[in-house]
Amino acid sequence: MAAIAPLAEAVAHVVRDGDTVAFEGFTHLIPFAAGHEVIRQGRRDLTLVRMTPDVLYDQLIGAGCARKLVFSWGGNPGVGSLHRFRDAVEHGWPRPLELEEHSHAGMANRYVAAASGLPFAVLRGYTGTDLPAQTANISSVTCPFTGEVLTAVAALRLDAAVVHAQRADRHGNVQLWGITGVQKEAVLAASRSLVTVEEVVDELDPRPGAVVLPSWVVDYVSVAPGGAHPSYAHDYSVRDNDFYQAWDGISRDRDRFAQWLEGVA
Amino acid sequence: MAAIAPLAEAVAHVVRDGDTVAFEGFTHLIPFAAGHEVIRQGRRDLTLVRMTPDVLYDQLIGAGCARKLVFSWGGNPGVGSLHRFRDAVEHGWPRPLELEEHSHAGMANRYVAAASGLPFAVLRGYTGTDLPAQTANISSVTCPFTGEVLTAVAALRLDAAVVHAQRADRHGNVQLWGITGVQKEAVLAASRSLVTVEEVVDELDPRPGAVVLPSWVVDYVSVAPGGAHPSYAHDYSVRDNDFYQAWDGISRDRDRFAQWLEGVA
Amino acid sequence: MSGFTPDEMMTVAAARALRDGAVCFVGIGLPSTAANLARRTHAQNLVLVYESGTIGAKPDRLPLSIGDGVLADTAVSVVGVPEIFNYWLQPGRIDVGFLGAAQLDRFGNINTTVVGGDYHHPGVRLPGAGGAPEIAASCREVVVVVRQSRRAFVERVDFVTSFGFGSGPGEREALGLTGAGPRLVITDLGVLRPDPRTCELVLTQVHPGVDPEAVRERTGWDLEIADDLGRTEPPTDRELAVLRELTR
Amino acid sequence: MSGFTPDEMMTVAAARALRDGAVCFVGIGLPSTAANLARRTHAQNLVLVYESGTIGAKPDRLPLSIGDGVLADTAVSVVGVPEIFNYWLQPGRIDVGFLGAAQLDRFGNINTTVVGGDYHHPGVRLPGAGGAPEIAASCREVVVVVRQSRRAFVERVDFVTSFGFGSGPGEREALGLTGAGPRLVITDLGVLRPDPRTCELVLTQVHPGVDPEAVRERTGWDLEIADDLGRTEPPTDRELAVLRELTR
Repeated sequence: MAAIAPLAEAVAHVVRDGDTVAFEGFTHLIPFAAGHEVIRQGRRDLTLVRMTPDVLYDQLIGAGCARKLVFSWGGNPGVGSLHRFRDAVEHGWPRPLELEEHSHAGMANRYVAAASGLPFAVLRGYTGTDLPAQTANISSVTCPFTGEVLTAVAALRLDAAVVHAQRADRHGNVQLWGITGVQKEAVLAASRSLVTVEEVVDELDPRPGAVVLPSWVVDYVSVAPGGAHPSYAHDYSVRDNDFYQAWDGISRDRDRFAQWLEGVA
Repeated sequence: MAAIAPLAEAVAHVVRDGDTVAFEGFTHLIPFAAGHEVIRQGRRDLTLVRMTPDVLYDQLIGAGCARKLVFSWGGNPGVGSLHRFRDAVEHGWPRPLELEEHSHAGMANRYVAAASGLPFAVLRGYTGTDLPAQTANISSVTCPFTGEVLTAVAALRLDAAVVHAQRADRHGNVQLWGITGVQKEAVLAASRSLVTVEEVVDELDPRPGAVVLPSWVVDYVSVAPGGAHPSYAHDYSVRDNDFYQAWDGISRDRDRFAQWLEGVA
Repeated sequence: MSGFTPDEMMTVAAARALRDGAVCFVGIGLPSTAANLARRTHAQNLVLVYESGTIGAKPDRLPLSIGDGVLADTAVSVVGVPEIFNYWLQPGRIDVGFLGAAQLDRFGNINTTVVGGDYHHPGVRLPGAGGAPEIAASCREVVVVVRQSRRAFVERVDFVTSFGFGSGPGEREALGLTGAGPRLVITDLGVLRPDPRTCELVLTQVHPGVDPEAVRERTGWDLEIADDLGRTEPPTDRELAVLRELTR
Repeated sequence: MSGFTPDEMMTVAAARALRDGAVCFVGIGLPSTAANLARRTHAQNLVLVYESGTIGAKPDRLPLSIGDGVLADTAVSVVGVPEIFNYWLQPGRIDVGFLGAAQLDRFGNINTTVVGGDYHHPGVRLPGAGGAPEIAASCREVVVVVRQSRRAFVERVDFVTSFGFGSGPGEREALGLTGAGPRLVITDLGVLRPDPRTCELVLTQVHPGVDPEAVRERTGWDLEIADDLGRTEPPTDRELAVLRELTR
């Protein structure tokens, strides 16, 4: 049964120094509020995991929370580069960032394997690319029926998963809809989980396209209205594209970034 | 793009003698009308595939359409045995029925592999049971990362898939909801597909829990109101439990079955 | 207290085996009746998961099939069949798996495939495996509900559809199975539990009015009776009333 | 006809490459603009699939990100990210994959990972693979849209993020790739196509007013020019009007 708790308390329980942690979301429902709380609590040595690390990950990396990034596409969607990410990779600032890099199909299947309690997943992927040479978590497997050689990726088990959703009920059942990404898989792949929500309601009336996470696979629910800003929560808010544009300028410059960081703490 | 065509025409195009064909559904949305049309058209040598072959499969087997059954649970849900199925297996009447038998988890993953364009799927399944000894389509595979040995099942490619759904739009996009089973996987695993629907509507307004099959992965849509009877179509009809009870008596006796069969033709 | 039937006692005993808050993978028939009885009596927060893909269903009447519409209408979440097995059952998220059996042997192995003859020429062809092999493998523990008879309780099942303890201790572990296997076998006469050392099913409890020797007579192997044999509390008025309301 | 920019010509040329009724896997940016232009002009039944899980989206404005809410609101179906790759892209159900590139080489290989230095100490760290490696592998054919420059059009990419033709003929087949690979490379100057014998990209078409020699100058290898070099029809009034309405 999920506990409904204040954000600071929930983050303190769920995200610990050295954790492998995903703040998942595919442009939609990015858990910014929870990520900022992680920055405030000064977490260190995190292995950050996400298919599409975007501005939130730029912030966590710039704030020095991360030791390693496991990802498949790291950019500011529709804008360009992540400058804090690039500064960490290209110049080791504020600290070096180890990378483990995949394709979306590979990452998605790694989550699926972990959510399924399997040590690996099979796909047709990475063929002919230089990606497998850079990580031990891509290998091959032979079909026992046809002899065909396919790609295998290692399951991506998480210590912690943090996602944002539209709503929870008072029992801690969570409901999200719109573009639902890999949030379910991330939560099911994690030992500990936190879902921030726009609101807690008496009853989760059914919504088209909704994914529901039963309370018994979620550890904490925290109410954080607008907690996905500058990302959005379908039917609750719209994406603040201006902020994503503005981030390009803020993040290009270490001083301007430091100033922004002060505003978070 | 799916063609919207009369049932007899669509069945003639989609289901051919010797085909490996699934009429899928998990108690809900069983495509009885389409199955009866297959009986009327006198199809022979079918390899019938389904996780839960029930009364419709008893009818197809009793009518002599099937050469082989690939399945994981064959019974009259909530009632008891399938007597035509048992008569075929135990006494070869009206013709012998070859069996290939799996667990639900194995069958579901075989469909998933086929829908995913993979030759096999990995699962934790069948362990310690006598099932793997009876089919070549269960094997093992070693995780290239951990060395753990897991179960592998061969992809279940279909020549044809037939399912029933609540609605389609005029473009042939199909929408079904309630218990959605493995219908999507069956259609995606098949070279040819037919969906019978309760009705064709102008617009598929979104429904909670709905699975939508885009028109471009469906070959034929046929309007068959009540086409799931005695099964049901969520929000359109209720399950005719009395018929399932009555089937026990009809199917126990070859003559009574023959009489029933005359009513179909 | 009015009288009750052996089947009612069996269902009540099965319901009592479910603790409040547990997540239970339920088959249709007796397991479903017992789980729904538990949810209406001592275990209001019992989570029912059906293999048709309904998670957290709260049916207001007994579903008549595994795919009854009332399960989808009242569920917290409805998912596809591949997902229910891969994301929910397989990783060991389910506390209790509830199974029936056509044959059950002294080591808790279950047969629902064929009886008599050989596999290709069976005396009786049963429905087959369904979800049972993986329920038996992956749930934290398994409860079997089955009427006691010499035909059902056999020395060795004709076909292992679902693995219990194989031929004895250590086999589950050797096969890499993470679930504990059958913890309880609840019948219309009493309750059997595996001996922790031998893994053999032992009669540990009899229902009211049942002679332990009668249980041995309806068991196809030399059934051991526990020294501290317990006696099941009869159904309470409330249990019976709720059960009869459910099944009428 | 009013004037048009090279980028407008590129987008119009890319839109024209999409036949009506095709199923197209679309990335954000130029590919999305081109696909939405096509859907509003000659290809009203073009099916747009975005890697965020939206199938058959019909956005009434240009989505600003791959996960824009307008995609979910207007889609025929919204599925999870694992499903979009496993059930829809991987089995070869997609006709056309639309890709961009930071670097592209003479054999159509694409780099969106690192430029300069080595992998661990790159000169420039790019966003990475995203969905591109499997789009390049599994779509029936691939269209690349990229501005032409010596920096982008290189002899050999620094890192193969997405496989084109490797080092030449036969390599895709040897790797078991079922898709045909890059069929068209559309730039702001013209169109390149792989030579069917050598798999090397050849300039087959220039946009209005473009000197083929200027294309060679903005290519980092010794670009071959087709004997029967074509010339792109300029954008029609309608194409330009729709494009400008889309992007304003």
